[in-house]
Formats: sequence, structure tokens, C-alpha cells
Amino acid sequence: MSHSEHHTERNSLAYSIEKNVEVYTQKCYQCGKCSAGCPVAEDMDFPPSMIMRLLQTEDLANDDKILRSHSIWLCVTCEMCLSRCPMEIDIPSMMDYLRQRSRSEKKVNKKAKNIIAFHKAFLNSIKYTGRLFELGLILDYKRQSLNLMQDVALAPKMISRGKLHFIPFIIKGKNQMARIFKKTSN
Amino acid sequence: MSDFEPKVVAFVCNWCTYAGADLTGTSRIKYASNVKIIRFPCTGRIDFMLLLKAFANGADGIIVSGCHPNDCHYTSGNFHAKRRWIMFKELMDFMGVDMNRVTFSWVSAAEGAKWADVVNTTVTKIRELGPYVSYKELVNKSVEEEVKND
Amino acid sequence: MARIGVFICHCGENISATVDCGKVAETIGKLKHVAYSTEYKYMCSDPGQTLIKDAIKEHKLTGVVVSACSPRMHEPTFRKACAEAGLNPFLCEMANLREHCSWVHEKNELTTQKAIDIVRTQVEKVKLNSALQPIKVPVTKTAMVIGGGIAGIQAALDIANTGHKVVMIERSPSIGGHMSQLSETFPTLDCSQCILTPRMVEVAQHPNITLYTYAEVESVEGFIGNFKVKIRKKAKSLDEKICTGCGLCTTKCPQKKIPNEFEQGMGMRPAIYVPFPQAVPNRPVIDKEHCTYYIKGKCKICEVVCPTKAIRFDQPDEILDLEIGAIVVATGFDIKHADFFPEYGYGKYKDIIDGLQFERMASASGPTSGEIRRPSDGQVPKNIVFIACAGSRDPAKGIAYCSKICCMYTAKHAMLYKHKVHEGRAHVFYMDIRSGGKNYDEFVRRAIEEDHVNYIRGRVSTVFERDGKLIVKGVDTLLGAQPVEIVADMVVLATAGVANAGAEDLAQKLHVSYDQHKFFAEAHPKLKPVETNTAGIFLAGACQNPKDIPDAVSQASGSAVKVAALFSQDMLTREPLVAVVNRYAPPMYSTCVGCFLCQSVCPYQAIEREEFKNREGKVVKTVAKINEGLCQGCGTCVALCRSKSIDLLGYSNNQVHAEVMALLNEY
Amino acid sequence: MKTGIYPGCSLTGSARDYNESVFAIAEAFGLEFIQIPDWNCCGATAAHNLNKELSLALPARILAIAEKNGLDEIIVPCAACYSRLVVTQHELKKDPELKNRICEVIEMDYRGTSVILNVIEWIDKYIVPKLEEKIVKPFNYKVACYYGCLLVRPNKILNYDRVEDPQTLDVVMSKLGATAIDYPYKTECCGAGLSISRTDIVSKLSGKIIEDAEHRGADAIVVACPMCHSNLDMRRPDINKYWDTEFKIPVIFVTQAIGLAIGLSPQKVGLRRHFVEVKIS
Repeated sequence: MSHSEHHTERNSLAYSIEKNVEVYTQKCYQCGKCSAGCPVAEDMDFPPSMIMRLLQTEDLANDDKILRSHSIWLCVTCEMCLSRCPMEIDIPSMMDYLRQRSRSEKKVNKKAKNIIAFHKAFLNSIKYTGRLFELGLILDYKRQSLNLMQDVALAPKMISRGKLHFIPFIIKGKNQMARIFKKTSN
Repeated sequence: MSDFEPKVVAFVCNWCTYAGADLTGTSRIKYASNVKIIRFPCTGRIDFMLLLKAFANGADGIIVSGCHPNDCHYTSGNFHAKRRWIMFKELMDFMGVDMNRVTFSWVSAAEGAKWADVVNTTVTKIRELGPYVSYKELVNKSVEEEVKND
Repeated sequence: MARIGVFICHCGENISATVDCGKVAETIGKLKHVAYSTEYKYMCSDPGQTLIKDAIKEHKLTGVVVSACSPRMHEPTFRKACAEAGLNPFLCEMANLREHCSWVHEKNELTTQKAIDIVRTQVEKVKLNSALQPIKVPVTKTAMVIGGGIAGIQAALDIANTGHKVVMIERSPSIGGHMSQLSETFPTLDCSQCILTPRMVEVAQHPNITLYTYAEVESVEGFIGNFKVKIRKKAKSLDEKICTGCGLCTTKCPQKKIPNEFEQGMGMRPAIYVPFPQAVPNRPVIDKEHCTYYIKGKCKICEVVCPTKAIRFDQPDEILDLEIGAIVVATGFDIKHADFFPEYGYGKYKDIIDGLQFERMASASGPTSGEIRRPSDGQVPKNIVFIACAGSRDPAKGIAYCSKICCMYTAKHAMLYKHKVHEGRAHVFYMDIRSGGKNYDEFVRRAIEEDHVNYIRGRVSTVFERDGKLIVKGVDTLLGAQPVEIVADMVVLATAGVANAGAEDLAQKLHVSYDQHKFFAEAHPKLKPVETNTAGIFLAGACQNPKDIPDAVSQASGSAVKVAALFSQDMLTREPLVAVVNRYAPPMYSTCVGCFLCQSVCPYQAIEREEFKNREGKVVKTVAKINEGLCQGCGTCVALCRSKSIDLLGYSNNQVHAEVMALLNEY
Repeated sequence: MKTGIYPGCSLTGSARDYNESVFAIAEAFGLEFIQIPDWNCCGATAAHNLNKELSLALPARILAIAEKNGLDEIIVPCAACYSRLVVTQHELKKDPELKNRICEVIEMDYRGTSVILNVIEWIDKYIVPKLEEKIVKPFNYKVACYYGCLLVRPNKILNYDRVEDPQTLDVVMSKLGATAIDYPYKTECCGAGLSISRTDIVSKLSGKIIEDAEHRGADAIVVACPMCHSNLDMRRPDINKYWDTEFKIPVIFVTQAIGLAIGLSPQKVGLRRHFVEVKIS
């Protein structure tokens, strides 16, 4: 018998997490070890164990809080929570899922704007060339985030150390890359 | 084939698997109702010729289940059962009995969920294999011939 | 002509909710040889049993099938009822409609059909049942208690005080167990040794108790009332009768650097040693693994200094054969050493210790004479952190179950620390506080309210050392899962209680079952908590699961009563479900061909040879014969017998054949 | 046995120093490997944050090309790429249906047969056996071995070293003559992918890692991941600003330490490209 059958609230986020990433939120017994070891817990609005608790309520208002939280974007997927969790709950996979849900439901937290801008700039950079073009990434990120003055000191130093290219390297399979992006854009 | 309800007979020992199946009940774990249990004191008691009789009389599948190795209530009954089982299996293979239809497993008195699992897996498998007619036909035919010869 | 009565029980609604009991009773009633078939709400109730009894008389039944719950539950009940109505109890069988049918299937046609099939098999079987008479066997009125901790001590004293003989076997050189290591006990804070040592002495002096320390069970054969036990008395390298226990040898032994097991490795002991000052018996043993003489062939200083010349280097292990009627297993528990938890730094940092080490430290007779001091530098810790559930309730790295005693001993440790270091700060990281028990929760509240122990709800993620301090990174889940960092001087891990090393091995020797954690299994989780599934073997204390002292002692007394009840009978009756080798009139005698393959597989040595002689006294045939006192009815010989000369009463070839046919064939 | 290398994007840009040292020691030990032809970016954090399928397709293309070119094993010096590649291999093995879908996306066959080695596994397998005879300048320093997240986690999938207090890098460094200190920050996170978008958090986390290493008297932090390196090295000014400190401890790649120990020049192993001056060579 699958765990899902125990759920009463089929609209709940916890239910879709079970279905999509096979993480059973009811396994969490709130010991808090994930939050204790999470490097970014201090900066989160809801540390990982709190996210688990909110999910367990299967209350749609709480689900909404999660999708609108800053926490899900601050998670750096360092996997510390999973490696120490006594119940081996795969919080990192769950976080990936929550981020994608948050975007598809257009509930992205305003404070996460820069983080998403960076991720998008990153993917944009590889979408057309196949490989990361770091200078292009920085410029595109600045354009998306409007943080024009950020890291102005960094680039010249990188250039002087030969760590920043001016021209992107374009792989031969660039058309194929474009198709990969197209086919996976849901 | 969808309305085929396999007949599965389970030969189980009293101390481990029978008690394990009791636990499945106490835990209210649901499983397929096709399996019917025959209780033995120990798997060591099971005469495997009985399996052939069961097949000849229309069983589609058989489960033999007892205590885990080293857990036998009678010290070593399951060990002897296992040894005889290995011999018997080869003999059956040789005779052309479909050994996929026999599940040999260990279910302890504490493994209620496992019992349900063994039953369901076996029933699903037997459902896929379909009714076991070939052995029955073979036996009946030879009986007929014997009768004729008399 | 068989006249079978069938009684279908609804079990309230437990059966009738999914099985159409009326239809079952009706269908079965139409079967050949079924003289009576009925249904009733509660067959096991008094009116239910009366119904059966009346039917037996009224319908002259020759066999009864009660279709209700598992025979493991109520077979004795119904057999007794039959006996009371004058029907041989072995002519009664049960069809398991509850555990094997109504509880595991949905309500539908197939389920009712399965119920009918199950009842039919038993009807067919019971037709072939024969009236059997119970077997009587004598009882050896000597009990064996394995393990000399508090549970074993209590059981031994209780049994001995009923006037029966007890043999106590203890693996280590002294009795006392873990309790002798403890400082003070919750919830009263009385000194563990003060209450335990008088009991230890009582065991040694009791006229009904024979104590073998440094001894282990080698093998167990036989059955209830008649066990044959071999024990190995390991050589102590000493003549106990001559030794006065003066202790001179232990002070003169040049080898002094062996980690002291009693002090949990926090002190050293010599190679010839008494584990602790209050040990019973207070006689040393030589640890052959570490003794210089045994390793290098030279030394013998103990022999030289011994005033009574009691040292015996060439003493061999001794094997004793004992006749035992009942066995109490009280082998106790161990703690899971915390090395499997690298994030908590146990074993890497000296100032991280486990609960048992803290007990030794807090004990007045311990390595620090009762002062709480850091193992690294001997300083008194000003800030101490206790981590509960360090291994328990952790399926990933530790064990899934709750070790039960840690909440209480952690509260006690924090309290003891505060009593000894008034200005110190004690923190406890916990997940839940499980303090059910008389005066237990009050005890925990006292630690919090009066001794100001800082309880933080949350688990610790990691502990590491920095500048001689221990950094404990935890979380306060009651503050929205805020990370908490404590700079501590010492950390105590409440490690899980686990089965003793060797428990599995012993369980196999005793033929009793054990669970996946290697704890001994009780016969029934609620109603037979001190029995095992092997008759005549009982459990006491933490060998069953982690337990505190009061629980261990209660269970020990419980098992003692079970032993006493057993010993109150001179003869035992046993179910006559035994194997028999057939007998015919001469010159056949039996179809047995005398191959004696059965003898080689019988686990109970129950198969004997019987010789038949002719008039001249010449042996004409030798066949197998089963000693019904020894046979336990496993039936392995039956399945193996090539000439089909052996059958098992109650599970005869005919009976099982009839069952299989009933299951498969339409009626 | 044909060995391939997947350098990953960082090694061609911000981690050129790492790339140079990998190739320099490979040359010194006579080791050959084939660069996976026309490799693409693995997608890094961005892909699995925003699009799960993409995060599997990008590494799958790399692995499929490697297979097509008959590469039995692939060295992945970047710990982040290593993690993405291994996780992809694991996910696709677990779920054949998903594998088929991904094969369709990348328009290539994928079987999952290549063995993926991280840099320390590569060193253990090919360099350590010949190391002793080659050392001319033992690396006599106290080092803090920093593994970061992705070399050891998720441990159930990577199955490499122990997840708490790992030892493999410590062992390699001690073979070079270094003393590896007890270092509790070994596997704490440096902030990784937030380097640009949340420099403040990276500065905070990386600062703790650096502070503890300096505090314990390490002469250098040794890393095996270009992301960790850029956060601990390139972000040093931000870190010092955030904590109001003047941390000077250099951060070197394990491959650079090997290079120096076998007598390669600091230039050759790319030390001049570091932001924090490496005085120990």
C-alpha cells in the first residue's frame, strides 16, 4: 500500500510531493536536526523543519506560505539535511520541486528575485552556446537583476588573471542544445 | 483471462508463518483472498509429494513458508525442509512441473506485512501465468491409460 | 459414521462484517457428515460455550469445528469446553475465519467463499481426528537463571525463596550487572550499590542457590521440566576454595594498563583482577588475554605472592552437566557505542562521553570518586550538554525504537551534575520527554524547575572541538527551528540500549525466538510478556527490551512465579501431538525398514531402536520407536520416512491430504 | 581502458588554475585522457533549481557522448559537475522510463556504462601509487582539507568516502608530507551557487570556513572543487569586508599541492591566477 492512500487532502502540497518526488512528509517527527545543520537556516523565513511541519498540516494556506517563502530559494542544495536526517527524508529533492511549483504558480518570493535572475541568466548563457560564458552571465544577470554596480571590482581582477573570456565558446552541437531546452521547457 | 481467480494453497508452519499470517490479520493488512492456508507444525513436516497432489487436483500455485533459517521452533526442521526442497525442486524440474508456480519463503511471526506481500506477489504472478492445466491433464491422462490397461 | 458439529462465530462484528456467516453456516450444514451447523455472536463467551456443549450432547457429535479466531488464540478454550461435554478435546478443531479471512479481505462473495473453504478443510480434517490422551512427563525442580544482573538476582532469590533449587550462571567474574555500575537511581536518587549489594550477597549465601560466575551456557537440550544443560565454567586460574580474596595478587600484578570494563574504559585494571570492590564472589580471575604469563610464558608474580598458594595456571575450563526444569533468561542489555555517529565526535574528542561513563563518573566509587571532571584535563565542566536520543529513534544511523530509559537517566544526570557543580549550566537537547511512571514526570519537572536544567527541544546536528571547548550546534524547534550553538566543556550522549552481544547465539542455543534487534521475544506482547514461545523458558529484564530497574525487577518476580507454578506440579501434561512408528502383528511388526534416517534428523534425540525377538530370543527385526516424552511433534521424520511408516498424531498424512483435497475440490 | 575528462565550464574560465594544475600533474605522471568531444555545461545548480528534466538532460548528453566515444571512465575535476553527473546516472538507472524520455530529448542513446571519477578518486587510482618516488619537495605544511558539499553528499548516491569527517583528501595530503588538521568545517557549505546573487550569504558562510582554518593554525586550505575555490579565494575581499577581518590564508587545489610537491613551478600549476597570494610555494 502506498503512503499516498493515507492522505485525505488530495489538493495538498504534501500529496503532490509524494506523487512527484516520493518524499513522505509524514515521516518527519520534527527533531529539527535539518534546521540545526542547515547553513542558511538563520537567513530563512522558515527553516527546513518548519517547512516540513507546514506541509504536514495539509492546510492550503500553509502550502501557500511555503510556495511564497524565501526559504525555498535560499536552499543551496548542500544536502546536509538529508545526510543527517534520522528518517532519511530527501529535503533537497523536495526543495527542487517546491521551487518549480513556486514559479509555475507565480508565487515567487520578491526577495528571491536576484537568485532566480541568476539561475535564468545561467541557463540563458548555456542555452545558445552550450557552455557557460561567465562574462555574458554576469552581464545578463546585471540586466535581469538591475544590480549594475555589483562586482564591478571583480571583473577586472578576473580578466587580469586570465579567468574571464571575452568571447563565448560555442559548441558544435548548439542546435541540439537548443532542442534540449525546447523539449524540456514544460 | 481477467476473470481467472487462481487457486493458491499455502503450506505453512505453525510457529512462524501461521503466526505471521495471524499478525497480518491483527494488523488489518489486506491481501488477495485466493490463498488458503494449511497448517503444519513445521515446514520439516511437509511432504513435498503433497505439492504434486495439490497440482493434480487443480491448484494453480503453491506457497511453502516457514521460519527463517536458525529460527525454527524445532531447531532444524526448516533446515531439513530446505535440503529436501532443493532435491525435490530438481526432480520437479526434470519432470516438467512448472516451478515458477511454487513460492518458497520465510515469514516470521513478526512479519505480518511480509506475509501479505508474499501472498500478493504470488497471486499476481500466478494470475499472469494463467490456470495450471498441463500437469493436471498429464496426470489424468496417465490415470486413464492405467485404467485402460487394467 | 462421523457426526460433526460446526459453530460459526461472528466475533462481534469482526467476522460478520466481511463474511456472510449465515451463508457459511447454511452451506456447511448441507455437507455430508455435518450433523449440526450454527452461528453465534460470541462463541468464546459463556453462552457460546454452553451452546457447543449442549449441541455435543444433543446431536451426539463425534467432532467439532469452531470457526472463529486463530487457534493460537482460543483452541485451548474450545477444547476444554468439548472435554467438559464429554468429547475428547482432540476431536475439536478451529477454522481461522478472523485473522486469515475477515480481517484481511474486503467484504464480498469471494471472502465468504474462502470462509466456507476454510471451514470445509477443518470438517474434513476433524473427521479423521482420533481421540488422544495427554502425555505426562516428570518435572526436575531446579531452575537455571542465566545472567546475574538485577533481573537475574531478583528471579533467583524469588524462586529460591519458594524452596526450589536455583543455578545462576553469570558470564563475567561477578554478579551485579549494569546496576552495579550506576551512581544513583531515578526517581528517588538512592545509591544503586547500597540497594543492590545486599541482594548480591544474599544470592551468594542462599542455601538454595548455586552460583557459577565466569560461566556460560554451552548447550541446552530437552524440553520443559526436563532440560539438559551443559555449562562451561571458564578457568579463573585460581582455586576458589583456597583463595581468601585478600587481593594481594591484584596489587602486585605488573600488568596494570588494561582498560577497566567496569569503569567503562575510564580507569585501568591489572590482569588478575576483581571487577569492583563489592564484587560477588569477591575472588579474582586471571584475564588470560592480557596476563604476561599466558602471553609470554614468564611472570607468575601472583603465584609467588599468594599467601594461600591458590593460583592455578594450568586450570582447564570445566564443563558441567545440569538437569534443569525451567530457565529464566536475564542476560540484560548493552549500550550502543556512539562511534557510529561521527557527527557527534564520540571517540574522537575525549570530553564527549556516553551515559554509562557519566554514571561511573558520578559514582562515589568511580574513577573520579564521584566528581564530574573532564576526561581530557580533569577540569570541572562549567557548561555541560546532554544529548538525548543519541542513536535511539534514528532508523538511518542508529535504531528505530525508543530506548525508554534515556529520558529519565538524562534528567537524573543533569540533576546530579547540578547537585555537584552548583554554578554550572546543564543543557539537555531532547525530542520528547518520555517520563511515564510513578513519580517520573515529577522527577523531570524537578530537574527543570528546581535545578534549572535548560531543556531545549531539538536535535543536535554536530559537535566539534575548538580551543578545548566543545561546540554543540543544535536547534530550538519551539522557537521556530532557530539554530542554537552552545560552547560546552563536556557532552554526554544518551546512547541507545541494544541487545547484549551474544544474545542471538544464546537464543539459538535455547531455541527461543528473538526480534530483528536481537532482543528475546515474548510469547505474547500483552498477555504472555514473561514467557517465550518455548515452554519452560522465561524472560526477565532488559534482554527483552530496554527497561528500567523497577520494570526489570517486576518482570523477574513475574517469571519466578511462572517457574514456581511449574514446579508446584510433579508431573506435566503435554499435548500428545507426537510422531508414532506404525506397528503390526508379527511377522511384519512394522513397515519400518530400520534405516534410521529419522534418527539423524530428529532434533530431540527422540528416536530409539526397538528390537523384536522370536520365541528363541533371536532378534528378527529392529525398527524405530519414538520416545513420546522427548518428541515435540515437529514431524520432520514423517516427511523424511521413505517407507511412510511414521505418522504425526494431529497432523497425519491422511488428515493433511484430506485438507488439501477439501480446499481444491468442489463439493 | 580509455579515460576521458570532463573539465566543465569553470575550468575553462574562472578555475583555469585548477585546469592547468590537473593537466600539469597528468603530464608529469604520464597520464593520458581524452577530452569529451563537444561537451556542454552540466546545468549546475540553476538547472535543477528551475527545471528537473533539463537538469538530467544536460549531464545525460555529456555521458552519452562519452559512451559513444568508448570512454570507460570519466574524470570530473569539478565537484559540482561530478555530483550532477553521478546523480543523473543514478536517477536514470533507477527509472527506465525517465531514461527513455531523456534519450529522446538528447537524441542519443544512453546506457550509463561509464565510470565517473572525482579528482581524488583519480589521484588515488593513478597518482598515489607513483607519488612517493616523484616527491622532491615535500609539502610540509599544516593544511585544512575542505571537501565542501558535493564531493561527499548525497552520500547514499555518491557512495564516496564517509559523509562525516571524510578522510580521502587528508590521506592524499599526508602522503605529500602535509599535516592535515582536525577541521570540523570540512563539509560545511560555502554558499555555492549563491556567489553572485547572494554574495552576503556566501561571505558569511565562507568566512566561517576560513576563520576556523586560520584559527587552528592551518597554512592553507586545500580544496577539490572550483566553486569552493572561487568562493573562498575570489570572494575573499567580500568576506573580509563582511566580517571586518584580514584573512590571508591561501586556498589551493589538491592538484596544485601535488604539482608543487613533485617540483612543478607555481606558474605551471596556475598559482599566479589566485586572488589570495599563495606564499607557501
